[in-house]
Amino acid sequence: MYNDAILKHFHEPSHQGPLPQASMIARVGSEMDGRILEMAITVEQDAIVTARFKAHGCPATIASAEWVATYLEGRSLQEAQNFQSAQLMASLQLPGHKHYCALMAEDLVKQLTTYDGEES
Amino acid sequence: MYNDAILKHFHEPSHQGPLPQASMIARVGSEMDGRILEMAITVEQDAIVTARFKAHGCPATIASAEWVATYLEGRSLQEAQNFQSAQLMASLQLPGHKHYCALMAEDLVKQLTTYDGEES
Amino acid sequence: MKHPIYLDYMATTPVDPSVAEVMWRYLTPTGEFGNPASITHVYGWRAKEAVETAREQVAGLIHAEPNEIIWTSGATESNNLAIKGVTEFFQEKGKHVITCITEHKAVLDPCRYLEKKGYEVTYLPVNSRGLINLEQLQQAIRSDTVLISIMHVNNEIGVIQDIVKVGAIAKQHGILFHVDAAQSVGKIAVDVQQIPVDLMSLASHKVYGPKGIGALYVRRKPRARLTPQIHGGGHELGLRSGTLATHQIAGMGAAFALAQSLMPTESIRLAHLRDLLWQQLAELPSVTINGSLQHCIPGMLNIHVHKTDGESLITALQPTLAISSGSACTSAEVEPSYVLTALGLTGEEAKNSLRICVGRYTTEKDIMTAATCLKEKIQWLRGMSPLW
Amino acid sequence: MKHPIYLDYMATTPVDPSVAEVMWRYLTPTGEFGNPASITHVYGWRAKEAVETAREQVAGLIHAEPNEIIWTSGATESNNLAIKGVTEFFQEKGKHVITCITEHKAVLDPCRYLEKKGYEVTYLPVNSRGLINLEQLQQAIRSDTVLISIMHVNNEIGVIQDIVKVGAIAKQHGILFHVDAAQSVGKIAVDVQQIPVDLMSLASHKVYGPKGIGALYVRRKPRARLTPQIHGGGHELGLRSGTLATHQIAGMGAAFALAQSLMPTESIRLAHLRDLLWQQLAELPSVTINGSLQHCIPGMLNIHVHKTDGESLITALQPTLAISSGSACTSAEVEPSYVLTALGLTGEEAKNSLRICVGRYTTEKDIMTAATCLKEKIQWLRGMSPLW
Ligand SMILES: Cc1ncc(COP(=O)(O)O)c(C=O)c1O
Ligand SMILES: Cc1ncc(COP(=O)(O)O)c(C=O)c1O
Repeated sequence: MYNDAILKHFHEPSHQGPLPQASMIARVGSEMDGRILEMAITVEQDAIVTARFKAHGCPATIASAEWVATYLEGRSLQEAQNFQSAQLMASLQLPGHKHYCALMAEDLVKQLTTYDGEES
Repeated sequence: MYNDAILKHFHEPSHQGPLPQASMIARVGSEMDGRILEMAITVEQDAIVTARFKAHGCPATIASAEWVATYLEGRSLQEAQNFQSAQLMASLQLPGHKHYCALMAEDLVKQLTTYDGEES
Repeated sequence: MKHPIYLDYMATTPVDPSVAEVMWRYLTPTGEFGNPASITHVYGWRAKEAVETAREQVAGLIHAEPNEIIWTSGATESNNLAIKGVTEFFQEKGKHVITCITEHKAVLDPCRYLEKKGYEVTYLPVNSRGLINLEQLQQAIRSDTVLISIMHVNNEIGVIQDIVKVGAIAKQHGILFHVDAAQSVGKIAVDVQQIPVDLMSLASHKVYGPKGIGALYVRRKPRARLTPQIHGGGHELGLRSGTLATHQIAGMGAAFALAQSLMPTESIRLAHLRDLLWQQLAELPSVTINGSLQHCIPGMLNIHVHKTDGESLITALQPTLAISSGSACTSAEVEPSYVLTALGLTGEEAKNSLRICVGRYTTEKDIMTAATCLKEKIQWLRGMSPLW
Repeated sequence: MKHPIYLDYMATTPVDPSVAEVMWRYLTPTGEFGNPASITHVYGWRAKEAVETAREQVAGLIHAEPNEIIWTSGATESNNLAIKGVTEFFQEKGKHVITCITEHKAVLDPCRYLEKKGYEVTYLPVNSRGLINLEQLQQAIRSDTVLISIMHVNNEIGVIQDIVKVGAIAKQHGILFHVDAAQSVGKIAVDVQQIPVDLMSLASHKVYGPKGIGALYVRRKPRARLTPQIHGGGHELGLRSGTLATHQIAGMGAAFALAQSLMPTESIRLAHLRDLLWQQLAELPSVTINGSLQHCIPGMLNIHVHKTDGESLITALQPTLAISSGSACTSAEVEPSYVLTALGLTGEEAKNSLRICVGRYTTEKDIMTAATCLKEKIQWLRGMSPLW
């Protein structure tokens, strides 16, 4: 039984789906683990304009994906780089056994915002 | 939970009490046993006119006393001598663990009807 | 047949109508009928909520923490779980148990079972008032004693043991202390903060809750350790498996909450009714009290009607009064009560005794009817007895 | 919150309103609230009558004799009593037990407990349809085998074991045979005259009766011997002590009688509803059945929704449908079902499975709503999944 914050993000996500014009795409998790988070963003002048996720996993995973996508949109890459899992844990009040969702999200955002010289 | 026959005889006996003019009195059982049956009768011309009992014991004991008193009244001593516990068992439908009441009653009637030369 | 006046509240109590209403909510298709272990839907969540509310209510009545309450199917199972669970857990430590000769069968029979398995059990005697002797308890304690089990209130004579003192002795020796409180909780104040008790058996159907549900209080600090006796799924912190019966638990909770709020007034009222009845019966010659009113819970009266057959008296009373000669039993034949003989009565005297207990639905008018009827039937039986 | 459509009838069922009415009669001060063990008054007699009527009703459904029915607090306790009771009674004869890997925890946990006490337990595997292999059973039998315990119907996949054949093998070797029939009785025909079974666990709350009551069938001819596990007063022929919960027992009796009369029509209706649902779901790609409809009780459907997280699916369905991913459980974390992994599914596949069970109050309209919702949510989740 999840809390309302998680449930709301899970039941009514608005950032799911493909993003054909993506500037960057990152992915964490695996099918074996039972959870995958994929995030695609478009970036204009160092600012994230659009974020779209694909997710497979538990409701907290999907809610986290939605939360992160919302979080990313409108932020600069630098700002986003400072994202920490604790913010997500607090905002969605993730229960202890779901903290891994936030850690996955942190990994994901790191991947996205740590420009490695090549656009993916 | 006793059957109706026993309960009727127990709840509404009409032959209890003393019999001042008794021709004969008999008694079986003891306080230690937890049951005593006492029967007094008046006899006229070899016929039992009145029978009155005193009883201490379980409902089946008291019901048996009442039944026997009713049985005795109006019978000749000879007839009464033939009384057998089975009659009482059948009539009151005494359950197995209450058969001893009928056996006591048989003893009692034997004592009463076996004239020993002296009136008590 | 119009029902007689019920004066057998120690055997069982009716479910309070308000409690029955609570139970009803958790039964039918339109109610909260879910399995409290169903974690994936609202039916399960609501049932679980009800269970936890009830746990708070039951804990509340004895001043325990909710997580110290383990649901069982009744005080019989609670006693079994406590006695067999503790002895099994501590089997390496020792195989000696101390209890009392006037305990309920639900304590004595598990003890007999332990004896068959090589345990030794000391059965403390009681005095004529039904109380154990604390010095004898002290003396009975051995280095291999693992459990002391003493009931709080006796179910036949209502006597209250001094479990605070018993608990202190147990604690002093580091021995676990179990109390069968089936007949005390809800009737007199019970506070596990004040009583050094480790395990306490609770019954619902003696406190106007449903039959078939009970609980075992298991102290957390210091933690009382015991081996579960029913396995399968690990419900109740692993101590008692099996689907939780929501309506039963909710009923027990509601009944305990109600008992808590009514106790101050009810205990006075019931003591008054009992005293009123005794006042009337004391007018008869050779009627005496078994046990002692001084150490007795309110509402309870066990009398010895001298030289007057108990079964006949009960049967004579049947159309008017529902009472018993001792504990509710399972056999057809009337056995003399081992509790009464332990007080020093002979078998015959025990058989000529009545247990009369008033309760929540007993009125003063009932008591007057009962007194009249009792006096009348005692006199009637004595009138036809050769002993009088 | 309006309650979702209940499709978790294997976890528990609501009490049929007519059964709840019966229960109500044995609760309040104006009802027959007596203790069935109170032999001295009409309150007790009426309660006892109700208990014996219910015993006939429960016996009737499985074609047993009333004196072969022992009341317990539920199938968990029945399983414990059977398994621990038989092994304790025959401890001198041998210490080997045979059961099956997909049994309910209420069988497996007592077996684990036995293992700790020095017993050996053989856990038979099952094939992909959930069925045990009778040859493997034959081979598992040893000279010191004292008990075979095989469930009739599995609580997660609904598969029906051939207990007639298992019983024949047990009989041939003179080994006692226990069946956990919690999920079969009342749903499919069970006749102990036809099944060579010695002990059978029965549950009330899977058959529209109350939770917290159950029974153990104990064959009389030839007599199945076992040691009681709850002591105290010698109720139930000495096999199970404790005050009988009249309303619970009367409820179970009424529920069983009702199940008997409804079974012919209900089993057809439920099979139809299940088939209807499956027909709809089969339209989706990569949705498969766990177990086999061929060996399944009516009303039951366990599906594997490939590459689609089970917990998310259940959560997405929550506002509309109440279903579960397996058996009702006691922990917060979703564990993959050991029943499904025993069929050969991986942990992930097991987690992506749903147990859907229709029941007495499910309508065809409910099924249409359920099918639509299931299809929609599966597609929605797959739509946002990187795996699709
Ligand atoms: C097959 C099976 N056995 C035993 C049980 C346990 O029975 P109860 O719920 O009565 O404790 C259940 C259900 O929970 C079950 O499905
Ligand atoms: C003191 C005492 N202990 C235990 C029990 C047994 O409890 P239950 O009736 O819940 O089985 C009773 C009553 O029957 C009792 O009076």
